[in-house]
Amino acid sequence: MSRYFRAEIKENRPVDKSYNILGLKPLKPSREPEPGQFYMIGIGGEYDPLLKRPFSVFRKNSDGFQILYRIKGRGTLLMRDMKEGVVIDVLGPLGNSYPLPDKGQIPLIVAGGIGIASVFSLAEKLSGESYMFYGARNRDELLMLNELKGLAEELFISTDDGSSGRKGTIADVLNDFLTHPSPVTQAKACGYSIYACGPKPMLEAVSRIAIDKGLNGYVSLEENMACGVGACLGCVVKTREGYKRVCKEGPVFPIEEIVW
Amino acid sequence: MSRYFRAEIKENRPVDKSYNILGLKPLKPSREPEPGQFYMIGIGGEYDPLLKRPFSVFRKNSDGFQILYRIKGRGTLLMRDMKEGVVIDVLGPLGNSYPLPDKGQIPLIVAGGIGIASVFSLAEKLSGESYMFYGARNRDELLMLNELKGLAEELFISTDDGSSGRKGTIADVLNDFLTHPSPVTQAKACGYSIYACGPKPMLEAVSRIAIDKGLNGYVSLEENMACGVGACLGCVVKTREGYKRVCKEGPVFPIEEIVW
Amino acid sequence: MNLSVNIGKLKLKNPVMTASGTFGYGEEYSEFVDLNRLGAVVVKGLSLTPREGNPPPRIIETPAGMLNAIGLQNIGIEVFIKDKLPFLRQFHTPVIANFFGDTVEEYSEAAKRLSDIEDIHGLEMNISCPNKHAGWIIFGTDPKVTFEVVSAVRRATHLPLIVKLSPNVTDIALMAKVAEDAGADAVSMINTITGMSIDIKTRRPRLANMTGGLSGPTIKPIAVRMVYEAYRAVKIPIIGMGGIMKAEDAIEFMLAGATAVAAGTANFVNPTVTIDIIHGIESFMKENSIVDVKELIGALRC
Amino acid sequence: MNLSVNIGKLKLKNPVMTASGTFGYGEEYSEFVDLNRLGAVVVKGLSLTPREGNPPPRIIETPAGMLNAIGLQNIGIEVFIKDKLPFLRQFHTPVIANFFGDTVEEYSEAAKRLSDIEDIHGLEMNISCPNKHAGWIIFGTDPKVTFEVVSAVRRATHLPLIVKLSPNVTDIALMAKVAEDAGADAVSMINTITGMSIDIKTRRPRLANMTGGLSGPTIKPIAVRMVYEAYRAVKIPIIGMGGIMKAEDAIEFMLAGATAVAAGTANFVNPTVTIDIIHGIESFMKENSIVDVKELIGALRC
Ligand SMILES: Cc1cc2nc3c(=O)[nH]c(=O)nc-3n(C[C@H](O)[C@H](O)[C@H](O)COP(=O)(O)OP(=O)(O)OC[C@H]3O[C@@H](n4cnc5c(N)ncnc54)[C@H](O)[C@@H]3O)c2cc1C
Ligand SMILES: Cc1cc2nc3c(=O)[nH]c(=O)nc-3n(C[C@H](O)[C@H](O)[C@H](O)COP(=O)(O)OP(=O)(O)OC[C@H]3O[C@@H](n4cnc5c(N)ncnc54)[C@H](O)[C@@H]3O)c2cc1C
Ligand SMILES: Cc1cc2nc3c(=O)[nH]c(=O)nc-3n(C[C@H](O)[C@H](O)[C@H](O)COP(=O)(O)O)c2cc1C
Ligand SMILES: Cc1cc2nc3c(=O)[nH]c(=O)nc-3n(C[C@H](O)[C@H](O)[C@H](O)COP(=O)(O)O)c2cc1C
Ligand code: FES
Ligand code: FES
Repeated sequence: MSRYFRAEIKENRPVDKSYNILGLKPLKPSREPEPGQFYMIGIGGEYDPLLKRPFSVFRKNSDGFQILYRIKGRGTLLMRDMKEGVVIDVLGPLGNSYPLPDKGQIPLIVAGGIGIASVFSLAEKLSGESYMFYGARNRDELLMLNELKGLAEELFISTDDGSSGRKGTIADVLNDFLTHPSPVTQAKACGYSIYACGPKPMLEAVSRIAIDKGLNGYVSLEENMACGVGACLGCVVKTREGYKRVCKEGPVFPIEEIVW
Repeated sequence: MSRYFRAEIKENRPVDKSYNILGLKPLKPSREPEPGQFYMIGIGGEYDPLLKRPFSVFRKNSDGFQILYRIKGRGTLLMRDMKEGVVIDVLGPLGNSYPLPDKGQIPLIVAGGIGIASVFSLAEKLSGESYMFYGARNRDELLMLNELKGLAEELFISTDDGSSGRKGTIADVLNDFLTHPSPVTQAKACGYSIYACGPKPMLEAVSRIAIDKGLNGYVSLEENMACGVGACLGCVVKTREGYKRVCKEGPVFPIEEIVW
Repeated sequence: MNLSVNIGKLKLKNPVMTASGTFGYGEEYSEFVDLNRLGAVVVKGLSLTPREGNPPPRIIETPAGMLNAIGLQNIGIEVFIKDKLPFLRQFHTPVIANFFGDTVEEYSEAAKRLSDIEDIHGLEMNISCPNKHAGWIIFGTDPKVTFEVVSAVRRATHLPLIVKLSPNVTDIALMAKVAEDAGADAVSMINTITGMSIDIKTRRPRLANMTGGLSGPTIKPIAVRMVYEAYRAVKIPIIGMGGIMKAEDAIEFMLAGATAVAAGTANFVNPTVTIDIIHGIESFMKENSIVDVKELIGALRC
Repeated sequence: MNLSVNIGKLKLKNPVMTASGTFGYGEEYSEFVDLNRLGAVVVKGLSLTPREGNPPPRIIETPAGMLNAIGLQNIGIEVFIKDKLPFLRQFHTPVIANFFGDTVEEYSEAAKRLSDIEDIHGLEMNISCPNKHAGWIIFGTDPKVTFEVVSAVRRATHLPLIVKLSPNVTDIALMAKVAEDAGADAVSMINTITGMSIDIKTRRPRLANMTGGLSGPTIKPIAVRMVYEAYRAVKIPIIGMGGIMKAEDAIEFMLAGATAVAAGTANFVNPTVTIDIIHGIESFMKENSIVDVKELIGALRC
């Protein structure tokens, strides 16, 4: 089963002003993605844009899989205009995935903004056992709230402007949760395991909290990519053991490894 | 009325395997094109393809105008995929146009292949007075035959493979016509005026015939273009008075001017 | 909000000019662009006597760019003065005459002739031309030859003198410095990069002239780097160009060190691009509370 | 139909290789490409000791191309031999080790060390690296320094020696000649062209390293021209690269004078591109009744 395949666009629908869901059906058998893995998606145009774009697997479905993407720059702008039925080049699933929590550990999933795309399928996999923390700039940028409701034991929300949930950062909400755990969680917990995906400052804040509280956990990182398969050394991040490739040793890294 | 405007695609339909008609509706008032003039058509993609493509005005219609184009390289391949409703950049009408025949002169219109796109509206304008010679590689590449029928006094056809009309080149057909004129044309003619558009070898053959027979006439030429407005000096052809710009002094040149 | 910049003693109302050879003699684009709005109009390269140029095909498209081999076709200085300059005189926008020669003497003579003419406000010398006296090697690729020809032209003109550098060199900063030392008031960069394309069906070069000059978005990263290198080497202003398609690109060149910019190939893609760039710079300045466009020059943070 | 070509005494079963730094150590693409099918595998540039490379961001996209500033990160020769070469040994495809150093001595030593190893079939020396002993000026831009370092490496190895030329020079033909005179068995060209890109919002370079190397379709016209210029200057074979995305591009390089070709950036866009190119060359040969691929080398008609 090759990780390089052509896939038909089954859907490409807006879920918000600047977010779309792209549903892809691989035209030949392809590997099952694990939560945290990603795909390199080919965008039309002959040589401009040239490079494929990396996107996390959002959800698997009967056709194949979906990605949830933010319209950000020229690549994703062109992606928005891709029509159903069009066939595109895809590479993946790539990278590692979120390790499951040890037995008895309570998974705490922390998503900032479009980071939700990466952890959504993890929440699905943990089938209701996780506590989820989801922050966004404002109410409009909170995506998939209905779908999320059933997915976690509890869902905490924050927005930068207070238009939904708590006003402030989601790292603050996590910190409060850990500082004042509810009796229920306290009773259940043989510790926590954190899974965070989102903008860098958020990941750094979450990491600091985890280290402070002596919790282990994982962050999913982003870096500009060319190859996606570990060949170009383009996508490195600084770790305690030197530079590591987001596309190969990552995108999921143990919190204590990263040098911010 | 600016010659640089945005236009909506009203139709983009195949008329044959490798030929399409593109109907454009200028979004603001634009100038009326004359037969022989052309437009520079912007093709999507950010910077690749970069340059606009030149196409003759094929027909005017109530929306605006149409072009008839052959799918040739990467630009026209992308054009084929442009959808109705999409808005594109257009520059034109550009260049000069076919001068009308002197009083009493019989216009002989000679088209080779996609050259038909340029002379079609001339035939329309001459409303049935012209004799038309139209050659193509084979039967399939003879376009718009139905529409052409009413347009000319008489329509002569040739194909390289003899699959329709006479087998051979359209220049040969023209030569025969001029060598053995019918009593009707002979009676009418205060001379002929030739209008030719098509591949270079055909234009050269037609020009030789015209010069041989002492007839005046015009050829419409093609050359790679960048600006379309006479600024880059990219599109020159050799004339008796030195290089001239196809986009500005042309595309229509008196036959005797061209140095083949 | 101040958009004006100076190129030597030449004051431009804004930093946006046209790149030589891509804007004809101004007239060709005057139906799309109010020439009065431009910082300056730089005309197609002129020589003492008319030049025929290369046979066609002269241009071909490449990924995100184009190759041209016009071969410096031009009507010659005298015809320019008689037939083209009167049109440009109607506008209150500086006219910069781009020119070249086959020998040092031709360069000087051309500069002298152009300097006599009222309403030519500056000279841009194109040194990406072969030197007849030196085996047709490009004037702009040998520092000694560059120094010689620029010095000669400097002596021949009192007009603001811009030296247009060739990018086909190992050390652009050195070439900029040589131009400065020889008396240039400014350098402009980059001219086109030599390239080639072959039709594999016919096995022939796709340009009749074999090689041509690469321009357009494709060369922008190289051009920006060269402006940045030159900026650290010289004190005279730099006019930046090479693939500028929009205001953001123009600002990028200014941050790298350009005092003014020129749009070239972009005119072919969008005939109103120069005006769009001026508007775009204005909007950027408003959004970022920049009162003087000069604040952008070399304002790259490292 | 014969597709084989020779690079010095090295026989390749076909002219299609991988460009150093774009194909990792072969392993990374082995799930997409049968390495046995390739003309040769050229691995990521190696140095005597491991290198950390530059901080991220290391790559950004440009129109029809990309800039990279990996900074020659590599695991070092010893780890390569121990951990990566055993994998490559499984295939009957020549392995070419790309390498570099900070000094002439490091270059020689690296060449010596690599030459001791069985199953390294050729060396490609990257001279687009700064010379520690000469103010960090690039080895490959000064003919004298180039001659010195290539001569030294030549003395240090019996393996076929390919010198990878830098395109950031005025006269590529001269540099190719210098490499030939210093004993190179072949030259490969082009390495990336130095470029830069600035984020106008932050006013910072978009690469942490300020400048980077431009690659991809955008540089093809420049690369083809350089191969053509070098072909007329040297007798040793040329390995052509720079923006090769498909068989047509590879053939274009061969017509310009390349004996073999390499795909670089194209691997990122299409991981099976090398195989696609081999197939495409075969089809082209069939359609045009070409029995030996060597007929294409330098077969440009002028
Ligand atoms: C492992 C991984 C998973 C990702 N998952 C998702 C996801 O599920 N949904 C989503 O919306 N986005 C995701 N991203 C970010 C997404 O790749 C970028 O938003 C996208 O590439 C932007 O492309 P553009 O052309 O619109 O933007 P531009 O800024 O125009 O892109 C220019 C170049 O920069 C690169 N680039 C820009 N932003 C990023 C970024 N944040 N990370 C990596 N490269 C970037 C592009 O790939 C391109 O090469 C992920 C990134 C990584 C590395
Ligand atoms: C005045 C004029 C009128 C024309 N009218 C028509 C028309 O009505 N219908 C039609 O089908 N074609 C017409 N053509 C030809 C048409 O412009 C080309 O077929 C088209 O540009 C090919 O683009 P491409 O990207 O598909 O081909 P490619 O070969 O990929 O194009 C590469 C480059 O070469 C240029 N080019 C390629 N072929 C030609 C050509 N024959 N003439 C000029 N430039 C070319 C392209 O514009 C582009 O810049 C006309 C050309 C001119 C100059
Ligand atoms: C068709 C064409 C003609 C040109 N003619 C000249 C010229 O006569 N003199 C000159 O100095 N530069 C000439 N140039 C170079 C441009 O002025 C400019 O330096 C170069 O194209 C890079 O800018 P761009 O990428 O914005 O086009 C020409 C460029 C093109 C594309
Ligand atoms: C990410 C990246 C890394 C590279 N690393 C090296 C290297 O280590 N040594 C080397 O000689 N060339 C290196 N190159 C240059 C390529 O081998 C090649 O010469 C250049 O990219 C042009 O070819 P392309 O346009 O096909 O990529 C690298 C190129 C890229 C894009
Ligand atoms: S993207 Fe190439 S190594 Fe990660
Ligand atoms: S296309 Fe520019 S002069 Fe004709």
